[in-house]
Amino acid sequence: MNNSSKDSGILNLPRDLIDEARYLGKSIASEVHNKIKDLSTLSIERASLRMLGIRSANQEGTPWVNIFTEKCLSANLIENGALMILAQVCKITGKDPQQSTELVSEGKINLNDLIKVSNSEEIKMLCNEFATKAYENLKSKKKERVNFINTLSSGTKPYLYIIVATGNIYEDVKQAKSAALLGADIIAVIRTTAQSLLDYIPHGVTTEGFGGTAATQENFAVMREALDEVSQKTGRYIRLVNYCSGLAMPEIATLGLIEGLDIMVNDAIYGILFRDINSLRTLTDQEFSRRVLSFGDIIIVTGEDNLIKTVDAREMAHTVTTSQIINYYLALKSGLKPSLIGLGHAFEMDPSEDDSFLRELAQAWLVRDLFPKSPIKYMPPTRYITGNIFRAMVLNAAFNLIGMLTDQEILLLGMPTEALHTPYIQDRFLSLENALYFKNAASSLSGEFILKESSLIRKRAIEVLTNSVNLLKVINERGLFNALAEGTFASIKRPDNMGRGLDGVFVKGSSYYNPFLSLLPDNASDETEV
Amino acid sequence: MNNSSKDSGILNLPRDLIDEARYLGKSIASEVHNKIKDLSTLSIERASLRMLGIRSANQEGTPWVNIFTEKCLSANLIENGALMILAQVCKITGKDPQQSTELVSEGKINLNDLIKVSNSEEIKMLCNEFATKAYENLKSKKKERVNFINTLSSGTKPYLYIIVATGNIYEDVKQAKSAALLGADIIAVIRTTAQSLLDYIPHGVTTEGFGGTAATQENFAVMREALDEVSQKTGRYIRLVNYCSGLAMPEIATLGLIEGLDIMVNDAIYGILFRDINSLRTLTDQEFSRRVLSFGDIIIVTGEDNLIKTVDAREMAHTVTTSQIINYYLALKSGLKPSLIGLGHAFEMDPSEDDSFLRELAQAWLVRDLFPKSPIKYMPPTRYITGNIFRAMVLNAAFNLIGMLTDQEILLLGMPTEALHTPYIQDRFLSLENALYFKNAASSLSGEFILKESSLIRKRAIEVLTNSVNLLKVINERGLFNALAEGTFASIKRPDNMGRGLDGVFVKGSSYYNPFLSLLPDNASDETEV
Amino acid sequence: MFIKPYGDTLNDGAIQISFSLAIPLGEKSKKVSLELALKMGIANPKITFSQDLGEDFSFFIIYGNLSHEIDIDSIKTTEIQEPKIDFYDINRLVEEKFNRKIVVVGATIGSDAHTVGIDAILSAKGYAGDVGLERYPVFQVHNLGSQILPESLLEQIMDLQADVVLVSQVVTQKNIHIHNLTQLVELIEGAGFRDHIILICGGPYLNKELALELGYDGGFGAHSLPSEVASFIARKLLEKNK
Amino acid sequence: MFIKPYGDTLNDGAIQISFSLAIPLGEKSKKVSLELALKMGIANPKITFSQDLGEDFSFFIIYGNLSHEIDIDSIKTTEIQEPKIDFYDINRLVEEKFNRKIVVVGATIGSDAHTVGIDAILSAKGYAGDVGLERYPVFQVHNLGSQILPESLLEQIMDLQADVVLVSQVVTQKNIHIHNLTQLVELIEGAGFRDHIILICGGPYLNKELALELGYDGGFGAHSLPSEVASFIARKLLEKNK
Ligand code: B12
Ligand code: B12
Ligand SMILES: Cc1ncc(COP(=O)(O)O)c(C=O)c1O
Ligand SMILES: Cc1ncc(COP(=O)(O)O)c(C=O)c1O
Repeated sequence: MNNSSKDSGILNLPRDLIDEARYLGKSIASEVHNKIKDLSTLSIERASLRMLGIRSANQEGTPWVNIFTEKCLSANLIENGALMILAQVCKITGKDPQQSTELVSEGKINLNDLIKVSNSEEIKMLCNEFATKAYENLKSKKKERVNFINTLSSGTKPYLYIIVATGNIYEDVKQAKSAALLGADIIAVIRTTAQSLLDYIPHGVTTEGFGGTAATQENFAVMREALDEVSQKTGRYIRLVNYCSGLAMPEIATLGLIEGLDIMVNDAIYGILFRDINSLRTLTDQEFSRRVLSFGDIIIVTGEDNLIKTVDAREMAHTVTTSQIINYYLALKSGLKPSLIGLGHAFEMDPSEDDSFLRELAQAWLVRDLFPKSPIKYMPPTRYITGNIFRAMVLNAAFNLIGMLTDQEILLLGMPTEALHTPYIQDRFLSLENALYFKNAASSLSGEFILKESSLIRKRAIEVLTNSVNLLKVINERGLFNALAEGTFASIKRPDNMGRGLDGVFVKGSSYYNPFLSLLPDNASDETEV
Repeated sequence: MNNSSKDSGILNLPRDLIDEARYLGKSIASEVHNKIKDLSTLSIERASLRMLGIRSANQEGTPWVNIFTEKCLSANLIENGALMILAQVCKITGKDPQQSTELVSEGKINLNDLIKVSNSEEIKMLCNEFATKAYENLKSKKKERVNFINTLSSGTKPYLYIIVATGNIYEDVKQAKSAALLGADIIAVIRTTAQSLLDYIPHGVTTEGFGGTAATQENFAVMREALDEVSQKTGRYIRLVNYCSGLAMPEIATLGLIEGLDIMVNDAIYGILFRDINSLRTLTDQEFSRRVLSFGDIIIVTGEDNLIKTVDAREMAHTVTTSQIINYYLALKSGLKPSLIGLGHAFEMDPSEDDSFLRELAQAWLVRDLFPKSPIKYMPPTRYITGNIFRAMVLNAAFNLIGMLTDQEILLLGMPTEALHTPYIQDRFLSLENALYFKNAASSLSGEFILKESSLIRKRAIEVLTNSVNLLKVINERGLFNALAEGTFASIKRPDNMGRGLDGVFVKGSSYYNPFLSLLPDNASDETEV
Repeated sequence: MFIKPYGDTLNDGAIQISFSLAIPLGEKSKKVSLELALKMGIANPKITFSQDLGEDFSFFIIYGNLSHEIDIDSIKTTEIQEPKIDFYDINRLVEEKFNRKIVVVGATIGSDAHTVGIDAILSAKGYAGDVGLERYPVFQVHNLGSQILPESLLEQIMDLQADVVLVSQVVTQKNIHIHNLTQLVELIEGAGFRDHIILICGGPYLNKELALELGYDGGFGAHSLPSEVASFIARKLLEKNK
Repeated sequence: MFIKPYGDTLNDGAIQISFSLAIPLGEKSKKVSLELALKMGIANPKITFSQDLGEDFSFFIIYGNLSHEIDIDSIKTTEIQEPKIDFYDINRLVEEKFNRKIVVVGATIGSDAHTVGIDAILSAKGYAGDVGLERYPVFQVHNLGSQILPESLLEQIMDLQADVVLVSQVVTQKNIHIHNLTQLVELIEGAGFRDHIILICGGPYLNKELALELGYDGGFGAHSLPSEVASFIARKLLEKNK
């Protein structure tokens, strides 16, 4: 597809404005990094255990990794890092990590009976052994996966992204396969409401959910297998998405890695604003998560769409741009290449406003021009969709057209019944047919035009970016944590000493050791500036 | 609205190509004119009688004007012109035109008893008297009308054009008023099928029609009154449209004039191709009709959309352009100002074809750039609309968006149920809502862009115009009548010695006289070249 | 097995309806619309959208769960279609049997001016990449175009000694197509010509069942392919006076 | 007077329906869809569109003419709404009667994270140009936000000595909203606090009838305006212990 934004950018934005935005974004990101670099969390420790391949749960369905880390905590051993404790246990018992975890969890071994772990080289060696083995293991599994994927076509851009959310994984499978056969490229399984709030990963295959289906390792596997099957049927590789956010964010990342997910919706700011999750906790979790995802070459997509659905999308457009810039540099710091950073934005301005279509165009082009190397996830109108399903088809058509004209890479398709219920099977067909018309009939559209210097679209884009830069300045001065505390976004105030999961945050002890911190990639350079 | 095509034209077409097209169009039009200038038809004679205000019909519903002209014909008097005969009768009987027409028609007076009319100055004087009186009469009625219209807003462009076609004029009235309240600017009452084939105007208010409602003077009046009423209610002037084509074309023109219609669908070529009406007959009729319409400042819209629905719209796009150019110069010759020439075109390419959206854009811009001073009537997708009403909403959205982007003046709105039935009342609401979204949300869109020199859209437009010029050359060589005989359009062959209504054509006698031929305007200049 | 509509759970009965009422939008019309939904067997109907249309009309979109169900085992489907005869076999077999060209006459009758449909079947170009009857060597096609009155079609049938007659009807308002098609059959029978020809009608709102009812040998609906029509004709010809 | 849907002629019964079936597209599923339409009382149903959705699902759009009709005279509409009390009267009258601020507590309960709706009612900005309760001098508003468990809401109600409690529920899948709203009422009644407060719920899929059923004083659905809610509260307050 002819990509008009790969070069100087169709909006041809003032260079100095862009540079300033980038400079501020970087500076804000590194300040965050400094604040969290000495911290770890229970979820990071659990994730590290899961990286070793530890899984499953006790009778009550409480995952072993949760019980184990809790015991480390109550034994005041956690600051050494869960892996160091586990290694110790393995050494003493001679059992493998999974068995050792279960022994401790079942109370067959009492951690306090163990001498407090000095950061003995010997234990570290054992940790490294476990970690490297697991790491290589995952690497080769990843290779197999890539080989499989390479036997299939990867489809054409923009990729059509469709959600399933029946609450029942088996029902989800039917709906997902149907969608894939009808032209979907990406299937996202929406989570049951508020899974973000669970400080663990539910266990097993599930068939009961509200507004979505539980994100479990077993459900991931079921859907992955189903999609691989239809991929082979259609010859087109069908990508799988789930949410990597909330209190269990790092663990979900490891499951995404293990179960071969392709894209994960990952955004600490969403958790902070809409789930009242503590900012230190989730930004620390996010750092680790993103390093895991970058190891797995899993694309992240961010949640600015949630923000824009909450505030006045016209007045507050610049807060979205601001959040994207911060998210982008935080992601780079965590080792994600620009090509793995899928920034989210959405068509959410009041459609009844004069020239709103032009402002949507401005916003869509702005994101493309700011992040030319990144796959952007463009989301459809939802907030102003009503029960008038015919009108919804029209607004979604406008959205699809803008997606083609501004050359978006991932189009999340809007549903005619958006205002009513999670999608019925025919809703997906109608939405895919809508998008496929534009994808095909307007495939070369993005390369046809030049924007007039004086165009309203360009004016609007510059206005938004200018406001964003001003906001970035404030955030840079105060620091992101204070900014969040002061209600910078959606005027929701989230001080870093409140919110869910703070108790799961701890300062790494001097003897803290976690081999994955060195194994996992970090700090990618921003190709956009090469 | 910012009109990007008023200046040099967004396509910036090669000047010489445009000039050649214009030259050929003019030359073809004047050749046609030479062939018909000595001809008149029974329908022109009837129309002239109606211009005098003669109306109504006998018991069997046969209009007086038909019986009268038939008698003139069988008495071999017609070549003098019906008005000369009528004047004679009036003189002898001392009765007024209406009474005299009825007397003759009822056989109370036998035309053969009259001395054959010499072109006596005295009778001519009487003709002039009648004609001028009628003419002045119509003129002042027109003035009143304009004064009324000026008390109302004339709405904003593009004007939204909606059809009603229940078959029952009273049902039509409800549907028309509802549409006007919901945002329609223009109401077209579709005719009952094949009224084109009637060599007379049906009489009276009618409630039974197939696929449309009979076009009668009485139905015109009913709808006009209803629309004036709703115009006052909304403060927006609602325009009324009907069809001025077929065997009774000139009479319908006079009725449109008398009953205050604003726009008439008027196209001899439609009649020739799709109704098998004789080419000499209907082109002669059209000349007179257009002079009547131009006197009434009634906008014509042409029927190229019918052509494009019949042939392959992609391959044959240039035949549409060709027909528009010919229609344009024929219209100028008949005294219509460019601002009254509403050329028709349509979004009818196969939507499943790659980049079809770009080709539709090219076609839409081409029409605007070729006829910058003319109100273009852009018609929606119909042929590829299926019973999938949701998809129809999407294709109509694409059409509406192109309408805004290319700055069309009249948008005929597509219906979700196009493939099923003439519109239901809710179909109009959904279509208006669709169009109003784009009209409002994209109101400034047409001024935002410049087309790249190398754009596919521009290439396509030039390709179509080039093919059109080549076709115009052929037609210019052979003459339009031969071209039609040889199947130039839709490969339908229509020789000028065949087809319906040929028997109604006659050569004007040396003593032929019709004062309206001098009263009515003719030969407007093409402002586009000023 | 009993089956209901499906939205996202087996037999949830999920269904959507829309219609207008000749009453202005208000509490009354809303209640009427819900009452209608209930009478249709829609459980817990919800008005998801309503709009006043002016002139005392209102429009409603309703979702709900249908309580009606169908025993799919009770649904009989007609015997599987005979296999399609392909282009070459059609020409070969018919040629063999008749060793002459088969005269095919086609027209859109009455005041109906729609020719795209009949042309799609007859003209060489055909429809959706499927070539038309003119391309079949064994058929000699006469496409009379549109607006042919039944009377004049009958004349042509006799003059041309037609073997096959194809009639198109697209306009169906006030059942004008039924009227036209019936009139044609009667004329042909009246002329004692019915048994000499294969009489087929087609159009977007026609189908086999209706065609047989009206006394035609076959009927074809929306999106028919010329090759289907050709195959049907060939089969009829081959069955004929055997 | 009996009334049916209207398409373009009085009582023509014109109606559109659409739904999916868990059977692949074919003659069988088409027949099933038509059978369903007939059971719904739709005369001469026509499938205007059908699509195979894969995985043994099919989708249908059907038009037809509904034979059911409703006697509109039999439809009773509830007594006309009491007139709305405006901004100034609300503040004046309530102030006069209580001469203190009225404590309003609002929240979205359960795991529901949707706040835009409750914010539209409470926040100063309001909804569609209609100012929110925070702007009314007489109301002291506490907006607790979303995901408040019924238990903790009850605590807050007692701590803040609430006069009015506004609860939002937007997620309705598996009737989770019914469950949450019922649980809340029970807790409040259990605490013997029910009579002390005016308890109101709202959300896109709620309405007055349902709210009363669930034991609430009032319920508001999609597109409610803050001024309507304020007026309703004021009336209840003024009626109270008179
Ligand atoms: C193109 C078109 C026109 C063109 C016709 C051009 C031409 N040369 O044919 C023009 C613009 C002239 C036209 C005019 C009118 N039209 Co028209 N037209 C259409 C349109 C948009 C497409 C029809 C079409 O070409 N489809 C493509 C062809 C290939 O499909 P098809 O006809 O179904 O044919 C296929 C099958 O049915 C079958 N088939 C068809 N005939 C036959 C015959 C045989 C023997 C066989 C075996 C098979 C067969 O095979 C074909 C290939 O699969 C339809 C709406 C729509 N989207 O369907 C309205 C439509 C058919 N028209 C309609 C009307 C009312 C008219 C008018 C009468 C309106 C008016 N009052 O002016 C006029 C007048 C014409 C007249 N007197 O009939 C209505 C009919 C409503 C109804 N159900 O009665 C429709 C549905 C539009 C609408 N919603 O109002 N029309
Ligand atoms: C915005 C939005 C979100 C935002 C919420 C942002 C925020 N801060 O509120 C975000 C992105 C976070 C979100 C998330 C989810 N959402 Co959501 N969301 C929507 C959306 C698009 C618009 C809702 C909205 O803001 N409407 C505008 C407001 C003003 O209207 P309103 O809520 O109806 O409120 C009015 C009236 O109802 C009334 N009112 C409402 N509450 C109250 C209370 C009182 C006391 C009174 C008097 C009146 C009143 O007054 C208001 C003004 O008139 C709807 C779809 C839609 N178009 O409706 C889906 C929708 C509501 N969401 C849905 C779902 C399933 C979710 C998720 C659970 C999906 C998931 N699994 O991730 C998540 C998770 C959140 C959760 N756990 O609840 C579904 C609910 C399906 C159902 N019927 O159960 C919907 C319908 C989308 C869909 N089709 O799937 N969502
Ligand atoms: C970034 C992000 N995380 C998570 C979720 C949903 O997960 P939950 O409902 O568990 O918060 C969403 C929903 O849109 C989201 O955008
Ligand atoms: C130019 C023109 N004249 C007339 C008609 C319809 O009139 P009739 O059906 O009487 O031919 C149409 C229909 O589209 C038309 O485009």
